[in-house]
Amino acid sequence: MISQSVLLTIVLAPLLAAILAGIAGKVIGRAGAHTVTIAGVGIAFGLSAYVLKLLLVDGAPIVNQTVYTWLVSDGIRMEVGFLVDNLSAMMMTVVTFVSLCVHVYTIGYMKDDPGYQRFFAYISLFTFSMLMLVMSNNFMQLFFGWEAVGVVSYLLIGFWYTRPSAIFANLKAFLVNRVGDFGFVLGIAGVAYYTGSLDYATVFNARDAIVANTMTIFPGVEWQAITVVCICLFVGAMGKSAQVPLHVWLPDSMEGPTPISALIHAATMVTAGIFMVARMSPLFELSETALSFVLVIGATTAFFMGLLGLVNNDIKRVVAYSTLSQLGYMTVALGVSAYAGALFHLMTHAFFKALLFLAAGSVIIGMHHEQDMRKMGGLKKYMPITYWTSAIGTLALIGFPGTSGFFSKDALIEAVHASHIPGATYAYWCVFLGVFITAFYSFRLVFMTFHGPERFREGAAHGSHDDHAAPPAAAAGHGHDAHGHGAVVAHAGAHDDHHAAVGHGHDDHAKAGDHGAAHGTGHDDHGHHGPVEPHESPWVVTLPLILLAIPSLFIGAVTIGPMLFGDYFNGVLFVSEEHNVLGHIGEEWHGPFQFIVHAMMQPPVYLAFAGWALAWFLYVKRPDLPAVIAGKFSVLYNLFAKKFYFDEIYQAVFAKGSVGLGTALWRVGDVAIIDGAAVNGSARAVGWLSGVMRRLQSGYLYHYAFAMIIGLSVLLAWYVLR
Amino acid sequence: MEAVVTNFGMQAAAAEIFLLTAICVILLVDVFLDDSKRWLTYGLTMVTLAGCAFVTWHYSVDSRVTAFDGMFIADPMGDVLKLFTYGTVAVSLLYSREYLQRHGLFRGEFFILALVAMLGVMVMVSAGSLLTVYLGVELLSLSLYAMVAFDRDSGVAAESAMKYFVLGAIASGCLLYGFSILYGVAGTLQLDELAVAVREVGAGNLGLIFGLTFVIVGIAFKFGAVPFHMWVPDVYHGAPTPVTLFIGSAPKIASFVLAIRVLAEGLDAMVASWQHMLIAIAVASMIVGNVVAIAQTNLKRMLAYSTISHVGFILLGILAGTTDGYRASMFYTLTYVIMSVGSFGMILLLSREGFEGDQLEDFKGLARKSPWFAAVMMMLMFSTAGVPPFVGFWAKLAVLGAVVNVGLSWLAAVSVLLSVVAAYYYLRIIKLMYFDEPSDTYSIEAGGTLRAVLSANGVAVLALGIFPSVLLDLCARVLP
Amino acid sequence: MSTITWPILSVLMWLPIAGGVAMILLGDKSIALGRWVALITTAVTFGISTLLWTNFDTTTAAMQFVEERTWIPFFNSYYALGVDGFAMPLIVLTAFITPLVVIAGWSVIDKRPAQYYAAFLILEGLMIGVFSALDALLFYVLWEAMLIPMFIIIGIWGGPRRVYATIKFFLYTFLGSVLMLVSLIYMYLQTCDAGQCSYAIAEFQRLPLGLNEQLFIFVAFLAAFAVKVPMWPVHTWLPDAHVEAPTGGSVILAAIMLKMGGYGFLRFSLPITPDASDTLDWLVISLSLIGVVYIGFVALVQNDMKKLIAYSSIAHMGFVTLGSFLTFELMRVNSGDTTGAAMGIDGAMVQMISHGLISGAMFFCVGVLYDRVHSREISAYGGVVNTMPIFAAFMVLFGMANSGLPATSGFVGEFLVILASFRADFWYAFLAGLTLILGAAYTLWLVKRVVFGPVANHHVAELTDVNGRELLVLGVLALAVLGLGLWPAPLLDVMRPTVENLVQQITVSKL
Amino acid sequence: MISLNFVLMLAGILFALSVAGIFLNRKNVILLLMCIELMLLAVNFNFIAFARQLGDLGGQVFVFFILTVAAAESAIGLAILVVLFRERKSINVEQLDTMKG
Repeated sequence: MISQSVLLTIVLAPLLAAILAGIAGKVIGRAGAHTVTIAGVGIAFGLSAYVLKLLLVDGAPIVNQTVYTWLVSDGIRMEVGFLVDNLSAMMMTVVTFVSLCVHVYTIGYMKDDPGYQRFFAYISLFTFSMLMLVMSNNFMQLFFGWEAVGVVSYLLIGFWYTRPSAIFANLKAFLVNRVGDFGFVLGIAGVAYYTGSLDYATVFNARDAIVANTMTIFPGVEWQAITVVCICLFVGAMGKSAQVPLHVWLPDSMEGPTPISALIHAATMVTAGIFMVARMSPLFELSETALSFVLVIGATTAFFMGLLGLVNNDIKRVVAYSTLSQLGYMTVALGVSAYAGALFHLMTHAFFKALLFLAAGSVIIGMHHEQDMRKMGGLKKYMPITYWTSAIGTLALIGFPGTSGFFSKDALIEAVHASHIPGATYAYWCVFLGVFITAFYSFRLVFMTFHGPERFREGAAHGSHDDHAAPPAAAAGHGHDAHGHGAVVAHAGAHDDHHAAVGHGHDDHAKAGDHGAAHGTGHDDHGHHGPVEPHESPWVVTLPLILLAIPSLFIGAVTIGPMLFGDYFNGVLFVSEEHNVLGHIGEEWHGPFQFIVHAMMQPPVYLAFAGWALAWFLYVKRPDLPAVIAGKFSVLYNLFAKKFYFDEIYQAVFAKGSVGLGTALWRVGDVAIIDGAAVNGSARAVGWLSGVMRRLQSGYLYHYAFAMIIGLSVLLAWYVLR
Repeated sequence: MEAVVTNFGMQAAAAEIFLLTAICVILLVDVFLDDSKRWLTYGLTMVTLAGCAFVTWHYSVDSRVTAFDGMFIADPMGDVLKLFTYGTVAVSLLYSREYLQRHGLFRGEFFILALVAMLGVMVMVSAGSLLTVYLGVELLSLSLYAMVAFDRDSGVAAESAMKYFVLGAIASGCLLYGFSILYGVAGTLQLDELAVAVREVGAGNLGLIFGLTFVIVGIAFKFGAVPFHMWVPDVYHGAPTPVTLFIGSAPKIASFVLAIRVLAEGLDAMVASWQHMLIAIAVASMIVGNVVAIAQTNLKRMLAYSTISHVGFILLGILAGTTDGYRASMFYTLTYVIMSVGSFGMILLLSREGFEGDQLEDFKGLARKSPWFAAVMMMLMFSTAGVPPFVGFWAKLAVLGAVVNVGLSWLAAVSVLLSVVAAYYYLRIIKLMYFDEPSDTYSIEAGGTLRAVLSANGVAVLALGIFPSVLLDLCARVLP
Repeated sequence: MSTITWPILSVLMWLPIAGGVAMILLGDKSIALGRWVALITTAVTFGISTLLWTNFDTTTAAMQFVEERTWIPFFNSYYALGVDGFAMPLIVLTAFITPLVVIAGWSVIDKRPAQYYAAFLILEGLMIGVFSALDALLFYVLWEAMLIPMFIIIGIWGGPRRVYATIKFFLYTFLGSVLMLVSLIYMYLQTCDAGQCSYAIAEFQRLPLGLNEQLFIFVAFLAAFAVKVPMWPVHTWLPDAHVEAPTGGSVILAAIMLKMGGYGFLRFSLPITPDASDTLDWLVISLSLIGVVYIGFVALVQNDMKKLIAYSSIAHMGFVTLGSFLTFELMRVNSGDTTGAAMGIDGAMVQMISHGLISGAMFFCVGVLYDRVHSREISAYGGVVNTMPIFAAFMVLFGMANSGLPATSGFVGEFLVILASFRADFWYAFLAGLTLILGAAYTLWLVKRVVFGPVANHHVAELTDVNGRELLVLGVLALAVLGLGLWPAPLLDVMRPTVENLVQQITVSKL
Repeated sequence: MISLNFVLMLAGILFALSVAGIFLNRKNVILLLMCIELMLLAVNFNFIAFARQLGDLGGQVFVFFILTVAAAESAIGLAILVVLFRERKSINVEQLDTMKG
């Protein structure tokens, strides 16, 4: 029996910790801050695990209870409450676990940052928000958590608020997310309209009411209400889970400190969209159109965002693009109704991607906040733990047989293969080739960072950073990406190099600046990290890596059975018969080992190996080749380097467009027409009239008399002569 | 009827008779006073006014009585208006004293003329026949002509007096001509008989309408309504401020009562005809008055134009042709007189040796020099603009109610829109007083009485605004 | 249930006015004392207003705490006060905001401070009166009288273009309301024809009116209330007035005065002219939606912080008018079913209260900066967070609230209105929903340029963080914003009977 | 025997003449005064004629009053004229325009 007090504690512990660290940060000091927050999250994790145990082992009943009534309007009751079933329990555990690791990790990563307490407050607050999101039993609260994580992410991306690139990126992230939320709210409104409730259970029971309806959005075109609602909801997911075309914020979000990238922009928040769609499976199942939409979007993201990872040299951004691509995979799974598969991949991905990010962070520490992979190499012998853990993460990511990623990804591809809904074929090829891409850029990262010659002894590039005074609603890229590259690769490369260098340059700069002048002088060498000796990170950093490496390796094999083919998600996810691809696969499920054996006869695994091999060939065997190839396919290279020009287009259309529109409406509409013509115009008219009429008062007696006579005659004429 | 005459004749006219006697006495006394004793005349005038008040109050009637063969009427409305007139005149004289002394105008004739003018007003108020109406009109007008020209050293005064005189003469000519026609057609001069006769002849009678038109012209002139308003700005502007103050107050009551007696009582049967004429005149007055006032830089002149616009409102009430309308317009007249006396009083308050204080600029930064009187002026201006909670608003409300009630909502709409235009130039004065810095450092030199009475005047505008019933119910009672 | 026997509303109305008069009499000499007089008066007023809430009977739509005395027999007008679910929260809001204004002006106002406080106190009394008047004439008198103190406030303590702004403000609103006066008179005379002459709003609501009459009256009311709200395209007085007004003035203007427009729609337009509203709701709705989107874009490009917030106010008030007028469209679309109507009106009311808090807070924030740097130009700031972290935290919080973040009050109203408008028409919800993007865009862009970034100039470098008084004001507002966002239920419960009654009332045709 | 109408017409013509005289004359103020007298005479004609027609004395009495008042009126008019002349050294109507607008 799960008591509400337990659930409340899970949620409130991080919140209180956050408030304490946030408001009383100065008082309790650094140690105090991380103690309370880690304690808070620790409690949350412990209890989540406990709840999970209660559910799985003791078979406690699903909790679906109201905490308090938020408001009642027009008969619709909006409440704050908890729904704890296997799904949310799984999410809670994953979230709190990763969050806990990140908390610990942060102690090391942020140790000399002045915003130490603030940072801990933020990530605890995030944990709270994320928990509210996953534990919600209704749409309102879901949206609350949804927006709350968005805000924390906004605050954290802009954590180093003196960095123009950072505060640009966080504004961009928030706005792009808002575009998604806009659709999400419409979806919620639709749900409320057709079912008259916002409570999951009630809505799902009343879902036939939605199916029964059609709506006419454009005159003459009848839409399935369920399709509209689901697509609207999914637009929300697209924003949060960074699906094309709303993905543009995620790479920029790397401006935030690395722990954030791991926690928010890889493991948890960005998967909220996946979680939400899975949660809504009873609705999505009813609209094949919506599912196809989801499928195609996901597939596109999975493949094309992966491509971008091929050419980037910023260690964090490469991981970020792989995150995008993996999110695409999950979305694809959702599209083919393999919700379990999506959630399964979500979980495994949470572990190994967090691992990869933290490892990258560890490298960055080791490299003194150097993020450009071309200035690394050969780190293997300096940072062994980091190396091995990230190797594990990479293997999981590419789906090396036996690792957790292998199970989730392979099952996922199988599912797509088995699906027959419109777009499935396209999706299959996307994810199929995606495997190769993933393997390639993953190992490219590993090789460039840990193997090969030790390039970090060469000086780093400098560069000035121009403020992105770009307006909001902008999904703008970095200013200096804007001016076009020549076809010469070296040039293009130099640009990226320049970019990355600048990025970290500011990273340090921020710290220096925050430390105040006195300390700042100690950092006057920021930017050019001349010959530096990489070193392994302290235990607070490596411990989380190890902690995360374990599930990255084994969680898949352990849980695939129940989660994918077992009854773990019974009563949580709803899959209609004709879409039940996992069911088909499940028919030849004979345990993990057979699954591996079976997979060995499938092409994807070999594609992965191929990607690995190619990466080895290009970056270890023949490091000179990449530039050559890039030169050969410069068009393609630029396309990738410029992220398919999304940023430029958004910048031009939305940012510039809305500012232009606003200016026009203001200058012309308000100032010129309404104020100028109508308001002041009429005032002027009266003034002018007054000037004219006063001249009638000529001062001449006979004019006055004449006026009287006129008046008299007019009256006479009017009333007598008619 | 006979009984009425013998019993009530003298008593009905007691106030007028007393005033006439008093005037003669003051005239005589004044002759033997040298300038140092001039205050005696002043005092006597005040005593006279008090006496008039007492007499009127003592012989006040609770229903209509006629005297002198119906030539003379005494009714509650008359009593109220008379009492109010005394008050107004008294206040204006109080305001004027210092100014007159400063400009060497503190002479007996002034007070005599004022009293005679007041007598004219009283005669008009009590007029029961066209003849008495005419006599009252001329008594008032002639003394006003003289008062305007009273400052013999002022050319503008003389000029405006001449304009006033000539135009006034034309107006009374028209009035008389109209009277003569009415007399010819109806065969009587008595207003009450006229009313009966008009019904017999029929309101549609061309001769009557012909005569009516001329009468309207005369009345409109006395009001100063467009297009017979041309004298107003020049006279207000040219006359010495005390005279402007005087013209702006008591005669308005006279004009109102003139309209009531002649149109509402004598020609009530022809309401259809004169309603149309008055609508045209009223709208024209409101437009011209409000619009041209905006362009003014001289406060007296601006107030002149604002007077013209207010006349439009007063006419609105009359043209409704209903008892409510007459009440409303009586209320409007009384409140307007209160406000206009106050406004001109402010000019007199600011004026000092060699400084008229009648330019808008002269009010700059008044709030700094004298917060209280700035507040008084602000209340007066908002009230004149018809902004609640000041009494001016209720006047407008009452009039608009009357107009809407007879189905002329469009007229109400037009007038309120024009009152928005009006608000602008009143706000401009408040802006000068409150938002601008003083341009000079002179402080107000006016004496205690002036300050006290003016303060009371300002407070009255607010008090009557919060409790308008005091005055409204009075108007309702005397106009059954 | 209301256990209060003494005339609480009269006290609420006259106490501040009396305080104001006292301030004038005290004068600038003894301003030290005067400040306390002002503070105590407003604080006590707020205290009493909470009694209003606690003793409010949430089971009835009837007027409560009713007082009635004969006022002007000539017009059959009564001094009648009373509150229902619409008026009461707004009165409490008024009484809540004014003390904060007094505190905010504590040491800032050095020019004629006594008159400054007096103006605000008198204004408060008049505003409370407007919300509690049951007699149309009384309502109108207070409604107009309110303009005077605000005119003075902007005119004396305002910025460089204050004269233009304040005269524009006065004439704009005056023009709007005079037409309302005519229609009030008209209805009064109708009641006379019906037998008993009366200016009682309730009588007007009962009054049977033909469609054409209703249309004229509706348009007249629209003129008055649309200007006050303000709705596009009669909104242009607001940015000027806000920009020039002193902080306190802006706060009162945005927090309370704008609400009177919305209140007027709910109290007059809808119940008195239901059929005209039915006929012309397309007008109001489209103006509201234009307001939300058009103004959203305009706000985006403002360079003046106050102007930006002023425009955002217009956009937010668009939700109020939208929510209020959804009923008829809903009935048309859903074949007579009014479900969602009450939600729209709920949303409108919540939006009014919440906007009162948030816009007030935003203007306070700008005021805090202005008092230090004496510039409202966004470009004059940047990186304020470096020198004013606490202030920055508040600014971000209120910015988020202004862009409708859940758990802040800003979200509740917009959420409800969007939900309700979706029932009426997908595109209503769509356009209204755009505010999620636009609102976030202009607010957070403002925050980005002002609060974040490196220290922009020496002014910012020399900034000192909020002092105790500012902290108090902002803190109290922050609590209110969060509280209302986390638990709006009480507010909704207070309004429910009134709202349902209104919906029921306006769905019955007068024809 | 002269009928009423003739007298009325005469009066009307006189009245019209006087009015015309007032606003046509741009030279001398004295002329204005004379026109005014003429106007009053026209009115007197009316009254007399009607009085006779109606056999009612009221009209004739009225005429006496008018004559008296007219006298007073012209006295005042001339007085003003004197003041004016003393100030302006002219009685030209066209120069009475210092106040306008």
